[in-house]
Amino acid sequence: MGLQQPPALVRRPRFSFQPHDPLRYKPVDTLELLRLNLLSPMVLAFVLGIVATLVHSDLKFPEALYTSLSIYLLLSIGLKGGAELSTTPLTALWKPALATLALGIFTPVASYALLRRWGRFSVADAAALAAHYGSVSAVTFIAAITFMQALGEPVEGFMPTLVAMLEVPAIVIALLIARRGMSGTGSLSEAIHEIFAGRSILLLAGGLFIGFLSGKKGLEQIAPVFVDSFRGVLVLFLLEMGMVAAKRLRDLSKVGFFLLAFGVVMPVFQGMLGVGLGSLAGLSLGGATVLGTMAASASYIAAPAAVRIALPQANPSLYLTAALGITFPFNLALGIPLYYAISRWLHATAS
Amino acid sequence: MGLQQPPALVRRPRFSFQPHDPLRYKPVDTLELLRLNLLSPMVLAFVLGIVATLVHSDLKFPEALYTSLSIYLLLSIGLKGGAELSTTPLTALWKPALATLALGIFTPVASYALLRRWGRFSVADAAALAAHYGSVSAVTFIAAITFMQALGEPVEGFMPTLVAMLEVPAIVIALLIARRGMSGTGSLSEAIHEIFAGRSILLLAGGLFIGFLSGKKGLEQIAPVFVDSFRGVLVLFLLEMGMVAAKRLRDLSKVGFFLLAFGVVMPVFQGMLGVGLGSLAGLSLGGATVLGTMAASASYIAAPAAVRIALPQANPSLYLTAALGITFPFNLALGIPLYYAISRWLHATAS
Amino acid sequence: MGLQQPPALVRRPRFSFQPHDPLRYKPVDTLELLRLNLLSPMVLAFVLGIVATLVHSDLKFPEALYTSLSIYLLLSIGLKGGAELSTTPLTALWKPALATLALGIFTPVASYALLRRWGRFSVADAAALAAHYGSVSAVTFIAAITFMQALGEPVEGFMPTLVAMLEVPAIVIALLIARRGMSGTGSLSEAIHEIFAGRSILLLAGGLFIGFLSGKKGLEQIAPVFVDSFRGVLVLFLLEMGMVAAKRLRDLSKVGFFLLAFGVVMPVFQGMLGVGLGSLAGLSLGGATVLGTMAASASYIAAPAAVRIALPQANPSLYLTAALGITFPFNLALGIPLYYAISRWLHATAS
Amino acid sequence: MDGSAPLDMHTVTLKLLTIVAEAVLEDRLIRDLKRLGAKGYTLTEVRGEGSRGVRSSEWEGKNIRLESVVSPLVAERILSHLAEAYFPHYAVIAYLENVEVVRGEKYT
Amino acid sequence: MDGSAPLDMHTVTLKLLTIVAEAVLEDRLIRDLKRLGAKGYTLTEVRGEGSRGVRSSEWEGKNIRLESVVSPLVAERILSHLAEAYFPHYAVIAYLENVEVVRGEKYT
Amino acid sequence: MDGSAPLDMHTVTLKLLTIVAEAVLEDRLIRDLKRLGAKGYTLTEVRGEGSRGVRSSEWEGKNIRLESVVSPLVAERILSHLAEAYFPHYAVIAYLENVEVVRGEKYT
Ligand SMILES: Nc1ncnc2c1ncn2[C@@H]1O[C@H](COP(=O)(O)O)[C@@H](O)[C@H]1O
Ligand SMILES: Nc1ncnc2c1ncn2[C@@H]1O[C@H](COP(=O)(O)O)[C@@H](O)[C@H]1O
Ligand SMILES: Nc1ncnc2c1ncn2[C@@H]1O[C@H](COP(=O)(O)O)[C@@H](O)[C@H]1O
Ligand code: NA
Ligand code: NA
Ligand code: NA
Repeated sequence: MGLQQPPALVRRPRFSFQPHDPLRYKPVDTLELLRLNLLSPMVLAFVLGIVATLVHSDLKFPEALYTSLSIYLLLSIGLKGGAELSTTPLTALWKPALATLALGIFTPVASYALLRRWGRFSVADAAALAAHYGSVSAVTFIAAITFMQALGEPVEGFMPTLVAMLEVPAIVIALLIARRGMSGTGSLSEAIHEIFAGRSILLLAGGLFIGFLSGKKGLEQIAPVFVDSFRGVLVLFLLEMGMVAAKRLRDLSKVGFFLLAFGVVMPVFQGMLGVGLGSLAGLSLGGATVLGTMAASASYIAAPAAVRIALPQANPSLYLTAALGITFPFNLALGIPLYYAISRWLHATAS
Repeated sequence: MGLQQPPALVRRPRFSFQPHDPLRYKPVDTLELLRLNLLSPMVLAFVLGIVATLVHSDLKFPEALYTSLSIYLLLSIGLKGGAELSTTPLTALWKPALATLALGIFTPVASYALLRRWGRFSVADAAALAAHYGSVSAVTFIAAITFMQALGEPVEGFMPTLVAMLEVPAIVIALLIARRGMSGTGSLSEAIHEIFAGRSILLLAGGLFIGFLSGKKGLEQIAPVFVDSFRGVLVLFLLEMGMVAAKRLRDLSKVGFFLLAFGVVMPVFQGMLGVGLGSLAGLSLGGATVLGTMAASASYIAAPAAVRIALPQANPSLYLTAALGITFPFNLALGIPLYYAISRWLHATAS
Repeated sequence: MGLQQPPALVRRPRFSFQPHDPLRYKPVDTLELLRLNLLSPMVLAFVLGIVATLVHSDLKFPEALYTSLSIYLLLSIGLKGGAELSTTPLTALWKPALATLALGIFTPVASYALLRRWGRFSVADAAALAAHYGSVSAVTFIAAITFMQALGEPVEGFMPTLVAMLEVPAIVIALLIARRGMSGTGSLSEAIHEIFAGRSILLLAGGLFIGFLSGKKGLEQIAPVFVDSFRGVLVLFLLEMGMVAAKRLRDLSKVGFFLLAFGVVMPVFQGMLGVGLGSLAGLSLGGATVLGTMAASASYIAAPAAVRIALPQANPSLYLTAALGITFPFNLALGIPLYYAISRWLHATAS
Repeated sequence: MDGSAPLDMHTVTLKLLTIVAEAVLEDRLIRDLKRLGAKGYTLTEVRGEGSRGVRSSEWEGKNIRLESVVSPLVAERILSHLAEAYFPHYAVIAYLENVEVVRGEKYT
Repeated sequence: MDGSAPLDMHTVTLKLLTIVAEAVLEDRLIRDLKRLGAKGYTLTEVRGEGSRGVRSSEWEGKNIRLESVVSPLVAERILSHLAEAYFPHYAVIAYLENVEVVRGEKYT
Repeated sequence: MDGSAPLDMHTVTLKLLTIVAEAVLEDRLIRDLKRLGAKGYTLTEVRGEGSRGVRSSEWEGKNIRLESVVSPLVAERILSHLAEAYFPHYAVIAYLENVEVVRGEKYT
């Protein structure tokens, strides 16, 4: 770290999703994968957050800190993706983009049907849940990227573009379904503006744009903050997320068994679909894993804000508890390694 | 810092304004300079901030984040300057210091005369504007330093000292002019205390002091935070500045054409003056550029606070819109490369 | 950044309390030690904070920043200690743990007796002060660790464990003493919950746990944030602490001469005791210094919260001014080098 | 002097309308207030608990408190609108007090 | 129209109880409020100064302001409890106002 | 029981003075309040909008709300001072309410 630093070949490059991580090694079996994930500082920090809430600790993240960390994480992901994009042929993008759009259209419809038919939810509640599960959770995406990095598994640089593309359509579709099925809903146009101008899309897309225009040289200048510090900041953020998720767990009894099962089964189904479509679209092992995770994740930033405005009849306890209290921890702890295992299996049989 | 990084000679030393930046190369023409500046992550982040406001995004920096970033930036600049000063002969300082004082006395008087005579502003408004344009914007200064670093252009280590010296006199002079020309103004002594004990001077001077006393070895201990992370933090800060500046742009119609022109022409005039005086005082190419930028910049932290207290009759819309909405973006995007081009021309003809 | 990093002698390892600091050298005499401490950026930042308050500067840390920094510092200390613990034989721990418990029991009793007998304080005030001086200040501990690092003096990795162990007993004992000596006190159980679930213990213990489970490889992933940035963040934190301490100094006249003397003499006595017991328990020179500093320090996070709830009759001016305004600055500036000198003397005579 | 005695200084008696609502409604409520005749407002970020449970974080949804000094007529107009547009589905409470305002004409 | 005239809209007159207290009491005060019959509350983080000096930072101890719309009976019950349990040793101020509440039945 | 009925508990009726002003005035307003007889105050950081436009960020200038429980006499004294020293050039609004205060003697 000093001035006289010796030959630097081994240094992790700062701006790449294709990490040549010195820690990298490919674990062979799924149990080992799981252990690796569960004992990572990120997942452990999430567990600590849960514990903090369970023991009623007075530990509380200032809201300004939470907001600052999320601004940082979104911008950082965008910047790195953009810098990567600046050296990627854009022709590689269209197939995965189509796969993403397909996911964004199909999954909310499937969720809605399931929740109405078998779950007997009201139109408003079913549509609200469909919006959340069709959209994507940026933090889960980030966790997947980070896990791939820890495994030394290359991931396409344009993935953040896909996140921006997956975030919107499902919410719009779910809201449209709700309109058809009921009257007296809130303002759809306001809700759509809320999503497009929402900070998650703005920061992701803005970061992509800055990273793309200023290129790898530009990113290099700001790498100590936006690249090197990424995982450490993620640890802090997941500590907070643990506290939030644990608070949600208190409402678990209110949401009923069906939603509990839905919160675990639906991600697995959507995750498999995502891995499959991603692989078909030519994504690498790591890329397909990440797309699967994206499909499996439930939004809890963009969707709740839009749904609260456009569908005030829906009960926030239901969608927040399912997305934050059930699906997020599930994906973080078990889902991601599972989608990776599936992707590995797919890619092994394919080649 | 990168993968292909050669023997470590090229590593940017962490505590120096004389960067041996691996990215360094001297662009030959002014257009190239402009492109380099406009596509830097810092300027692009500023643009993203403007866009965020224009699309009415819900992205909002917590006030605590804004304050924290500005504390960091000011302290960091002070620390680096101080560590540099600890190995600089102080005799090099007096001529540039005189040049700075001359700027601090002449520019507010010139602005005031211009605004009264040709702009037909009231005494209070003219004096308020003169205070802002005579003083200095720390962030513009920081942007200039960063641009010089990106070009590999050495800058004297004592520049932050000059910032502290330029900040105060213009405000005091402008307030004194206003006193002479009107009655019923606020408390001058309170306003002066406001400036001296204001956080920008305190952090800059305090940082200089700490950096000077603890020296380069001291700075080395805290370099990962205060040196390596500097540009990344600046990107975050400029994102916020873009949002603030764009909000100001909404008042543009209210300020009138004269002030709009003043906000662009006056910086250029003061910038040329600063570059010229700086070069006469023996500053290097980079140093003269930075002094020019300082002269060209309009304060928007120290001056507004002092003016609001001592000159409540002045209309804040005028001075805030001019300083933040017009002059700051102009300097950031076009001014700094322009002053650099002027300085290069001056130094080329001189040698 | 990597494990297999080639000739690494010059690199400061990121996750160790046994620093091979490139800056390291062992000063020979105590004056030199003092100079080294007083001119470190950390102590100078503390001084700057005092100055900021004395000149009534408008510099103010947002509360969210203060809270964020303290979360970071506590978690970071825990993480590094935990990673270190993961390669330490736990048998080395029991003797120092016993010494720590002995300190946690003896020092509050001694303080209480002294304050009642000679200081003529009320039961409530004496017990409140005893709780503070018997417990430990995490920031003082961190300053001691950092000073040892700057000297290149190895420190045992399990020290944060001892901090968690020292924090609690003294507060409980002091509150029990108060119960015996008076009626109408607040809820003891609430106070005890307040300590155990308090964020300082939670973050320290949680960090230890994460660091231990994820090991040095885990820490390596988040080292840029939690290891490299540590001292820089500490500088920011101590700047804020200086402002807080200086505000306390305004109450100095109210606390009386006895408490003033107590705030300086008691730490020295407890510090010697801590160094002595630590050395007896087999701690290294650096470890004994740090344990001495811990014993010498007065809590100002955990203790005030617990005491305010369980002993509302006690006057907060007294204990806050003594702990924050007198003892903290004393330890930071003079105490730590003094305990180090004592420890060196002890270890020199022992060997 | 009785505590509730009128003041010598010239003040006008107006209504202080206080609305505590979930933060997601901020823009809409402000727009409505202005449209219905309020000349200004003061906004505070708050937390709270009521029939819809605790509201204190980003996800539970924080609350805002909007206060506006208005004429009785405007107060009534706003309250009717709130009752219709927000009470059914959103977490909202609203109440009025009488306040004596200096320069009261500014606010009617 | 007189500023203090009653409204056409159906409102109920209730008490708005405001408590400003040191932040360390937050959990306890909320527990007490609920136990004594309050149906909700709104909490603001504030600073202040009074007989116990300035209270504005982490260590001086910040203050909170708790506001609750309650029936007069509940108001009285809470005030008595405060006077007994907190006034002697803690920094607290409490006062009542009359407020006209829409949907007032919800809060009694 | 009528909502506005007096309480059994011993309370004193005093004035609650509320001032919302631009934050730059904080120190000066507090100094003035104390000088004119206020025994304490509670301060909240707020945002707002009025005749001088939106005030919500560092540069637009945030607002503060100062609340002080005072005797009618002191209230009047403070209002007169505000009207003279601040109303002409600064963004300020001020109003009074009647409040029933426990331990009211402390604040007069
Ligand atoms: N009785 C009350 N007194 C004061 N504030 C209340 C009361 N009830 C509700 N609130 C506030 O209004 C918000 C929404 O209330 P609710 O719709 O009942 O959940 C709560 O989060 C509180 O901030
Ligand atoms: N006269 C007052 N008006 C408004 N708030 C007050 C007043 N006196 C005290 N307070 C608030 O109540 C808190 C505790 O008051 P005290 O116990 O008198 O120190 C103070 O910190 C203020 O926030
Ligand atoms: N009618 C109103 N009701 C409540 N607060 C107001 C009102 N008018 C102004 N304010 C507050 O007082 C501040 C200054 O008002 P002004 O001087 O009219 O811009 C505003 O920023 C608001 O916070
Ligand atoms: Na999804
Ligand atoms: Na200038
Ligand atoms: Na101690």
